[in-house]
Order: sequence, then C-alpha cells, then structure tokens
Amino acid sequence: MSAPTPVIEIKDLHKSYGSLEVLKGVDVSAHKGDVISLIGSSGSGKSTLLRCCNLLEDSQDGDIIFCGDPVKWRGTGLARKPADRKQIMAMRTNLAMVFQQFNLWAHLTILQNVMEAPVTVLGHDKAEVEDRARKLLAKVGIGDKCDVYPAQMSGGQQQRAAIARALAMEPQALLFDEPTSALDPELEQEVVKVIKDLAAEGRTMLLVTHDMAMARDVSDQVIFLHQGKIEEAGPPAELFNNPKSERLRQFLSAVAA
Amino acid sequence: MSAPTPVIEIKDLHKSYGSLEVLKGVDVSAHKGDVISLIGSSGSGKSTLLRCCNLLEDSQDGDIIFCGDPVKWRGTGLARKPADRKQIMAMRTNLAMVFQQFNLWAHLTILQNVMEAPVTVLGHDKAEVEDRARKLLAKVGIGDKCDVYPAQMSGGQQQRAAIARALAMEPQALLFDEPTSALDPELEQEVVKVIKDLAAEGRTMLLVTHDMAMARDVSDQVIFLHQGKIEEAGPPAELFNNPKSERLRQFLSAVAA
Amino acid sequence: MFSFCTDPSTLETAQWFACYLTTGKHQLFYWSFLTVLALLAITAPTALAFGFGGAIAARSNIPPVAWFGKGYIAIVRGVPDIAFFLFFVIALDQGFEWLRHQMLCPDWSEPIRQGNDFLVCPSAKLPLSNAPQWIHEVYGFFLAVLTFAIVFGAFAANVLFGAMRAIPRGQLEAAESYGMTPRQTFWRIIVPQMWVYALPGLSNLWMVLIKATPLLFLLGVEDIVYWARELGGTALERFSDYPHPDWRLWYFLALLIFYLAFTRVSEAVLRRINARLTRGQATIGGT
Amino acid sequence: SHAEVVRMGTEGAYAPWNFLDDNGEVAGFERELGDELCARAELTCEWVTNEWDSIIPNLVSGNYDTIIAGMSITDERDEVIDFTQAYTPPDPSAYLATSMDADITGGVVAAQTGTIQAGYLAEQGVTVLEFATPEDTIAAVRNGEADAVLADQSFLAPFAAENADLVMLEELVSLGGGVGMGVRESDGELKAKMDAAIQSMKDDGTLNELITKWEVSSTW
Amino acid sequence: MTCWETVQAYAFRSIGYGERLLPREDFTLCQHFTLIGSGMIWNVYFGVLALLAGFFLANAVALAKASRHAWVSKPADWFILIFRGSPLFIQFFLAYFLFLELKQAGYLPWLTSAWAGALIVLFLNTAAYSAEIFYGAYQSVPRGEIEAADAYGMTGWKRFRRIIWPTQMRLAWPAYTNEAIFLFHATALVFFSGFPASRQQGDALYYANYFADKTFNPFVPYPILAFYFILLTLVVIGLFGLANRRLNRHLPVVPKIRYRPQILR
Ligand SMILES: Nc1ncnc2c1ncn2[C@@H]1O[C@H](COP(=O)(O)OP(=O)(O)OP(=O)(O)O)[C@@H](O)[C@H]1O
Ligand SMILES: Nc1ncnc2c1ncn2[C@@H]1O[C@H](COP(=O)(O)OP(=O)(O)OP(=O)(O)O)[C@@H](O)[C@H]1O
Ligand SMILES: [Mg+2]
Ligand SMILES: [Mg+2]
Repeated sequence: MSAPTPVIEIKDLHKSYGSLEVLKGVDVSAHKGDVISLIGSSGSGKSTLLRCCNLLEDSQDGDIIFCGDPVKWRGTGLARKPADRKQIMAMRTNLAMVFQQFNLWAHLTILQNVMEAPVTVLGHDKAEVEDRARKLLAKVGIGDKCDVYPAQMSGGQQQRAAIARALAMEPQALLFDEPTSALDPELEQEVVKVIKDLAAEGRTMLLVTHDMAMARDVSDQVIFLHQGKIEEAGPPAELFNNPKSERLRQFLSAVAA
Repeated sequence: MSAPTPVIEIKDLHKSYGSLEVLKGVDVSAHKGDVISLIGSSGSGKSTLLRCCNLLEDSQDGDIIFCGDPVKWRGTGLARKPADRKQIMAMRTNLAMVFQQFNLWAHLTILQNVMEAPVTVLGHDKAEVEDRARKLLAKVGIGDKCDVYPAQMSGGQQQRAAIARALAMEPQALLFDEPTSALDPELEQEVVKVIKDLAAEGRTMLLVTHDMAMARDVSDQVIFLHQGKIEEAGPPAELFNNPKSERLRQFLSAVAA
Repeated sequence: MFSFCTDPSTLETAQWFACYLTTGKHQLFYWSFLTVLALLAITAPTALAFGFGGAIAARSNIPPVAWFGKGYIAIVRGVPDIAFFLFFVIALDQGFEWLRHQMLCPDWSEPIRQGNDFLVCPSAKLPLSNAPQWIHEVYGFFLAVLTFAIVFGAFAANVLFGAMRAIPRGQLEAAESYGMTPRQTFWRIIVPQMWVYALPGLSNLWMVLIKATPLLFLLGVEDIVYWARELGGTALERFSDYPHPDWRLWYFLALLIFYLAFTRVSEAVLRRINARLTRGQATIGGT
Repeated sequence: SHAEVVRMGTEGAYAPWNFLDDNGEVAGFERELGDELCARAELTCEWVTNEWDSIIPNLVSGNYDTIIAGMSITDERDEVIDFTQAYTPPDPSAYLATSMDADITGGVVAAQTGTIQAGYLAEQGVTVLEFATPEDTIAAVRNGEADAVLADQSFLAPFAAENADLVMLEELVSLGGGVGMGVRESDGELKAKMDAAIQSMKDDGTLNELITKWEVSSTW
Repeated sequence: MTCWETVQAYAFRSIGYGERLLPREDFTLCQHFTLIGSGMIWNVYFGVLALLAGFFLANAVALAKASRHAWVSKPADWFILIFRGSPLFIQFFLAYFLFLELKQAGYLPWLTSAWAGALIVLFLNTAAYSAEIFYGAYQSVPRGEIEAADAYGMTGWKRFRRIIWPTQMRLAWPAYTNEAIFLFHATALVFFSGFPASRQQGDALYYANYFADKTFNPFVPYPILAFYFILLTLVVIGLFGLANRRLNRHLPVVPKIRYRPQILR
C-alpha cells in the first residue's frame, strides 16, 4: 500500500524580500490529522512560511502541493505568480489562517467577522452560521462580546476572535501563527484542547509557536527553522529530549532555564 | 525609620468604558527596584491598569501617586481629568511604556523610533543618543534592522524594537505590557535578563505577562487580577506555591498541566 | 515678427500661420501660460500654509481660536470660488487701502465713502495712481494669489484637519506615554504622518486649483482661457490683418491638451511624492 | 509731460468701439477718441482693460478713473456714477439673422446675458436665449439655436458685411441713450475737463470724423 | 409690492412659474433673496442628480482603474484624466459644441439645453473626480485585512463588496465630501459660461449677476449668493457627516482634547 497523499506538502521553498532571502529551501509535509509545529527564533521565517503556504506571499522557487494538487505557477524567480485563480480559491477555502497580528476586519463586529467568510464564500445559510458562530465565540470565551468592534477588545479577546473566525470555516487544514501569544495559561490550555479536538477530527494543522510546552504537547512533528532553513525536524519527544543540532540545543537551553 | 515612598502607588483605582466597569478598586504600590507582575485572564483589565497608570486613560476614582506626588485631578466621575499638564509630562518622561500592540511610529525607521523621545523630549545630544540606541538595538538582537520601517519587520522584531525604545528613555519606572508575547524562549530569556538588570539598577517595573515562569522568575511581587479586582497578591514563591483563592488555584492549574 | 509678415493678405498658408501665430496678441497668449504657471507655483504653497494655519486653529484648545479656524473653513469652503471672486477682490483691495489710509493719512478729513465712491487719500492708494503699469499688474497678480490662497486654504485646512485625526490612536498614545508635549506630538508624530492621509485630498485639491485658473480673468489677470477666447473668436477683416472665422474650438482643444499634459505631469510628481510618503505603511498601495 | 495720470478703463472686447488689435493693444474708436481727449485735456492716459461685469464697481473703488467702453448713458448707471456728455448719439439695436424672413416675434432670439437687448426681448415676450459672450450669440444664429440675434447695430454690421450667410434685418430698435464716458461722482474736476474736451471735438468736427471712420453710430 | 407678493411672484421664476418679467426697479433685499433663492433650484437639481449618478459611475471607474487588465484599467485611466485634467469651462464649451453637432445630425436635440447637457457634463466630471478619490482610498486599505480576506478564500467581487468597499468608503469619505461641495459650486458655472439661459430662467449666479448688473453693487447680491451656498454646503456637510458617523461606527470614540490651558482653571 502506498503512503496516502499529504494534505500539505511544501518542497524546497525559496522566498526573498528584495535582496533578503528569508526562506532558503524548506520542505514540509503534513498528512491528514497531523499537527506540525514550527519553532525557531524571531525572524527565522516562520510567519513567512505560513504566508507562502497560503499563497499570500509569492515564493520564488519550489512547490506547494495541497491534497496532491500542486500549485500551478506562471513566470519564474521574482516574477513567479500563481497561475490558476480557481485553484487558489479552492485551496484557500480549505485552509484557514489565524494571523500573528489577528487582522480582524475593523468595520465588522466580532460576530460579523466570524460569519463573514462562511456566509459569503461558502454560501452557507446565514441563520445556521450565526448559530454556529455564537457557539464558537462562546467556546473561546467571548460569547458576551458578539456585538463589539475589534478596536474595543483586549489583545487576548481579539486573538480568540481570530481563532473562532478560522474555525467557523471548518477547513481541512489550519495555519496558526502564534495563536496563544496574547493568551493566559488557562486560555492557552483551552486552545490546546481545541487543537487536539481538531486533529482528532482529522484536520491538519501547521502551528507557529514560541511555547515549547505547547509544541511538545500537541504536535506530531516539530520543525526547527533557523535562518530560513530547517535545522532539525522530528517527533517532539525526540527533538526536545535529544536535540542533535548545536543550534537547537542552545535554543532549547533557554526553555529549561 | 519610616518606609521610603513608593515610586508608583495606585490607590483604589476605578475605571469604566461607558457602562462597562473594567477596574473596580485596585491598589498597587511599587518601591524603587521592585518588579511587580500583573497576571490574570484575558480581559481582566491588566492593560487598562497600565494605561491608567500612565494616564493614557482617564480613571474615574482613586489615586495615582508617582514618587510621592499624587496626580492632581479636575472634575469627578466620568468627567475626571488630570489637571496639571506639567506634572503629567514630568511623570511620563520618568515612566516608559511598552505597548501590547507595540505602537511603533510607522513613519520612522527603527533607529529613529528609538532615538525620537530621548532627543525631542529629554533633549539629549543626538550623536550620543544614536550611539546608545544602536547599542540597545544590538542588545535586543536587531542591530542589523536599524534602517528598516516597522511594517517590514516580523512580530518579534517589532516587539524588541518597542522594548529598546522604552529602555532608551532610561526612565525611573517601566510599564511592560506582555513584552515577550511574540518572542521565542531564547529571546524571552534575554528580556528576563534585561529586566533583572534594570531592577538591579534600581528601576521600578510593572509587568503584565501570561508567562508564569517569567513572573515567578523576575518579580518581587505578583498581583493576580480577576474581573477588575485584585484577587490575590504576594511574593511569587508564596502566590504560586500556595495560592489562597480558589480562582487563582484554578488559573494556575492550567500552567501545571 | 518675421520679415515677410508685412502684408499678411498676400501670404501662402504656411507663412500666413507663421505670422499669425507670432502676432503680439499671440505672444501675450504665450506669456499668459507663464503667468498661470507662476500663479499656481506661488498659490499652492501659500494655500497650503493657510490650510495648515486653519487646521491648527481649528484644533486649538482656545475656544475663540478654534471658532475662528472652524468658521474660516466652514464659510470660505461654503462659497463657490466664482461667487467669491466676483466681490471679494474688490473688498480685499478696499480693505488694504483702508488700512493704509488709517496709517498714512491720519489727518485726512474727508469721508472715505462718498455715496458709492470709495476714496482714500492719494498716498494710500494701492498701487499709487501714478505707478507704472507693471506695478498695477503685479499688485493685481498678488491679489489674485491671495484670493486663491484664501479660498483653497480653506479646503486644504479641511483636508489636513481630517488627516490629523486619521492617524491611528496607538501612534499618539505611544508619543504621549513617552512624555511628549502636545506640541511635540504634533510636530514629530502627527505632522510627519498626516501627509500620508492628506496627500490624496491635497492632490485632488491641486487638480481643482489647476482647473480654477480660467476664473483668473474675474480677478483681472488675463489667463490662457481669456486669451483663447479672445484669439479664437471671429476676427473680422476690418479689425485684424489675419481675419478668420470662429476658431475657438481649435484654441480650446489646444488648451485641453495643455491641461491634460500638465495634469499628467502633476500626477507623475504626486505619485512619486506618495511613494515616498507611504514608505513604511502597510496598505494595499504602500510598500 | 503732463502731471496727472488718468487711468482709462475699457473692456477690449467690443469692436468697433474697443477691442484688442493684433498686437494685443487696445484699439478702436474709443482708443483714438480717448487719446485725443487726453491730449486736449492735457492729461497722461493709461489704458486698462477690465471685465464688463465689474467695470463699474472697479471705477467707484478707484482702480481706474474713467470708463470708456461703449457704455450707454442710462438712469440706472447715472445713479451710481457720473457721465460726461455723450460723445456719440444713440446707436440703435439691430437684428442679425441667416435670412431676411427670420421670425423675431414668435421665434427664439439670442442676446448677450444681462444686456439691455436681453431685457427688451424679455419685455416683448420673445423667447430670449442668453449667452455669456457676444461671439456665442452670433454662433447661435449660425448653428440654428436662435433665429436671430439682437445687439448694437455697430457691433453687428461688420459681421453682416463680411459673412455671406448673415444678414441684418431692417427692423431697428432704439434702446438706451448716447454713449458717454463714465467717471466717479466725486470726480467733478475730471468730468469737467473731459466735457470740455468732448465739446471741443464736437465743435471742430473731429468727433464726427472719428465716428464716420469707425462706423459706430450716426454723426452729430 | 410686499415681500410676500414678491415671493409669490418670483419663488419659482427660475423654472418658469410666476411673474414673466424680472424686477426692473427698487431691487429690494426681498427681491434679491427670492430670485437668487429661486435660482438655487437649478443648482440643487444639477448637484443632486450629478452626485447620485456620479457616485455609481465613480465606483465602477475606480474599480476598473484598479484592475490588473490593461484593457480595463487604461480606459478608466483616460476617462479620469480627461475629465479631471481639464477645466469645466473647456468641458462645457466642447460638450456644447459636440451636442450641437449631434443636434444638427438629427440626434438627441435636447442635449443642447442646460437641464440635460450640463447635467451630463457635471455627472461625468464628478464621476471622474470621485473615481480618483475612491481609487486613492482603495490604495490605503490596510493590507492585513485584505490578507485575511484572501486567506479565507474571498474572491474578487465578494472580497470587494464585503471587506474592501466599506473600508474604502470610510477612507474616501472626507475627500468625497469635499468633492460633493466642489460639485455644487461647479453648478454655478453652467449658465455663467457653459449653456445659454432661456427665457431668463437661470441659476442663482445668473440672478445674482442680474442684480449686480442693475445696481452695480456687487456687495449685496454676491454675499446673498454666498449665503445660500453656505447653507447648501452646510446641508451637504451635515448629510455626509451622518454617513461618516455610520462608516466610522467601529472606531472607539476619540476622547475630547484632554488638556486645557492653565488659565481656565
Ligand atoms: N476602548 C475600549 N472600549 C470599550 N471596552 C474596552 C476598550 N478597551 C478595552 N475594553 C474592555 O475592557 C476590558 C479589559 O481590557 P484590557 O485590555 O485591560 O484586558 P487585558 O487584561 O489586558 O486582557 P489581555 O490579556 O487579553 O490583553 C475588556 O473586556 C475589553 O473588552
Ligand atoms: N514585508 C517585508 N519586507 C521586508 N522584509 C520582511 C517583510 N516581512 C518580513 N520581513 C523579514 O523577513 C524575515 C522573516 O520574517 P517572519 O515574519 O517570517 O519572521 P518570524 O519567524 O515569523 O518571526 P517572529 O517570530 O518574530 O514573528 C524577518 O527578518 C523580517 O524582517
Ligand atoms: Mg511571525
Ligand atoms: Mg492586554
């Protein structure tokens, strides 16, 4: 029996901002139900990797394959662009993202933020989505803030709204960029629980985090990015207990302290 | 011998947004060299407390006393406003803040962001400040990003720039709002070190954090805020090992997990 | 102009046009382009200064100053430029003369208003009635610039006032919390950032200003549209060596091309300024 | 040279009375007349052009000293400014059309905005179409927007003479009085000097010569 | 004539009702106010219709200008350039000329009348100016919010309608308010230099001009005209302000200026 196709597969991805090369050949492969954590120091390219994965950024070389369907490109190098819009849309509706800066839509209330994409993109029934959205918001603990605008919420509340927004899409795969950075340990545990539930449902997740405990707890695989390259990757137990690379050892020593 | 005057003293502070009461009588007192951590769940009013302390928000009742000098008020209730501009200015130059959303000045490069206040507010010599700014940026690990605009930096890089900007003021007291939320463990350790150094220099700090390890590590006192009130306060060893209130016990249980 | 222009009625077409297009009247037409460009070049910064002053006044904490600023914006912005030009220049001119009269002729006994006449002492006249014609023209030009600047300053003030308020609150809070005085916050944070928000509005205003130059003739400055109308209108044999039917269409088309080209150039310049200003801004258009 | 400078305000857009010649200088009947009057009154004259709408307000405001712009002496104007004695007899108004049988009672007649002709047409109950410039009114007749145009005869005559497609109707309308030079009411001295100069030109026949030369009206 | 009679005679003179002849003596303030006010009917007519229609066209043109396809963006670009790049004076002249040609060729003869011809020119003119404003606002929409829309698979029209357009309108509104004011002011040019006035039915400036011509005193009719326009502008600002409040309802209310000078203590 051949191995099942990965949900997200990234092959030798290269990405530069002008002359600054941020990703220097990165390979990731995530199967159904996998949770893959990306760790690494600030500026190592974690957010950029997620953003490339979602095609928010154009990459210059390498492949992005979603459910066995490689993204079609037009042009090469700095001029490389995705070629097929339909494909991108299909891909994005199945791939929800939680941004590091949340990026909530400022002109919509929290409830509207959560309902927006399911209603307008997926065409789901409004009443039904509203129901689900309220439940999701209650689940992340901001059920009382439905009719509030993002600018009137605390950092952690915004972050939770952003998570609820992603969940409302019920996507095959999720991209989380530091989803607990503004959350207290209690809420963090909630989010960990949510992530585990999602994985159990068979959803695939890429997760950028600075929280090693969380990475260890939820992931099937941990990838350590260093200066745009994968320095080391493996199951959490192995990677955290037995780091092979010098750089990772040093990085982890900080956690122990 | 009487006790020395606290650097920051907050007495029975009340603050509402419209009809939503966010702070319901909070007392804090921080002496020279003290590091006081504020913990609590999202939306409990931590950021609001820091912002009131710096007079960015008007509070409705209670006192804020800086170095023995109580803020003078005009009006009462929702109309209460600080009365003396000179006093506020003097206070603010001695009280630097790192914002949860960083709030770097978008039109200035990182170096300019750091130099701005020391040069224009304190009137320090430009060349000397530039020298110091570069050193600070190098210290927080973004010495190579001096001439970059905030929008072109990763989350962690922006946060470090914001920290450097606060340090450049060499203030008596600092207010940190989740200063390590976007930082990896390694950098977090750096920041912890910086905070300890600052405390050793005799600077006073109020620190909002979700990282209990950090709170335990750096603080002289930890304050647990719950729904706008201080639920429990005390030295970290005591508070973390022997939480008295039910709510705090529950909150901390998440960390242990 | 050319030596062969002595008897235009005998000339062949090319020569006729060469002579026609270089008559003294046409040269005045060409000059008027320079006048208009000079007027724009002087008016734009002046109006911007008025606008800046107006915006600052409108933001002031001192109620009378704020009222003045807001009143200036509301009233001048409310009046069509054309209606303004039809009576304001005369009033402005009389105002200046009245002031000079008060200063220079304290012992003048006759009333300034005699029936319909407005009479100041001879030494208070602006310019003096025996001044050479070019001084009169420069003074007229100055009045035109001032009137334009007052009108467009009100619009600029409105744009700048809005731009100052569009700056994200976090940016101002950061400044406040570092102990910047309101003055410092204003000059160091608001003023540098407001241009990003103000530029689209100001660009539009510049375009409107360019398009308002045909009203200059109401202010006594002979602008390009005035001359195009004058030159393009039917020239009868009796009154001109170069008779021709109603050619205004051609003259206006030429002006159209001039204005379009001028707009294009302005746009290119403004785009570059905009690119410079939006550096560091995370927007669709920013870099 | 003469001590006193007199600024002469005119429109420069109403041939043959006053217009700009190919060199952009003020020319026409009133230019020659004005220069002669200044010479006789021993004044130094400067010519200024001003837009018609504000020509009187600028005079009373002191921006020039006379109006010499084909201005008929009317009671309305006389209330605001003073006029010298008329230097031409009244110039009747005439119709210009594309054919002699143009309908000037039931049809559309063009006139310049705000002129006495426009007022007269409105009074007669004719459908009047008002244009901003005299040039436009003639164009309107040519392109059929109006059946005829009503304006001063002296203004229309050259057009009819030089264009085969335009004709003057025979019907004439007397509107307004003779044309005089406008001066400020407080400027009695200047008015007196100019009155004397006009009188002397009338007396020695030079004025009639000028009128005949420029065909602005009947002679004295 | 009492003032009330004057109002009855002239309040609708500009659209052909009431006294046939304009006042020829007295020229009282009441006459000034009534006739100039009557003329405002035309200014409001031109302004409101051109603004409403222009708003829709402007949105379409702005969208076209932002298009990635040159064959869509280029025509939009040219349209904006031509109407935004030339004075209304010249546009009126050329349009009137064009409409005359059409009429002589037997098409659309009513275009040479101000009510239709000038309206069309004003409509296209304001559409071009507004399109440029909307396009500029589009350029300033925060990137993060667009990225979020992209990431959720919102495509062209939906993304535009739901995310970009509301933000774009909010950003464009102050400048668009200015444009609306300019448009109302521009209506004063219709009879001043563009189209002929028939049967002495004109806009406010036409009647102000009439009075100035009769009394030779510009300091009465023009300030009255100014007064009417200030009223009109205040109404425009008021209405646009209401819309603006709605567009900005998600922003926390900015507290009033915090510091008062010491003297007021
Ligand atoms: N501008 C505002 N208008 C109305 N309510 C506000 C505003 N800012 C904050 N709040 C409310 O005040 C409460 C406290 O907010 P605050 O930012 O202090 O929380 P916090 O303790 O810092 O939370 P976090 O850890 O998530 O940052 C929240 O419920 C929030 O919704
Ligand atoms: N728009 C941009 N233009 C230029 N450089 C950029 C831009 N965005 C990011 N970078 C650079 O790319 C590098 C990687 O950024 P990225 O945001 O991927 O880091 P990260 O690993 O997510 O860091 P963090 O943990 O701090 O969020 C950084 O050095 C950053 O300065
Ligand atoms: Mg990141
Ligand atoms: Mg907070």
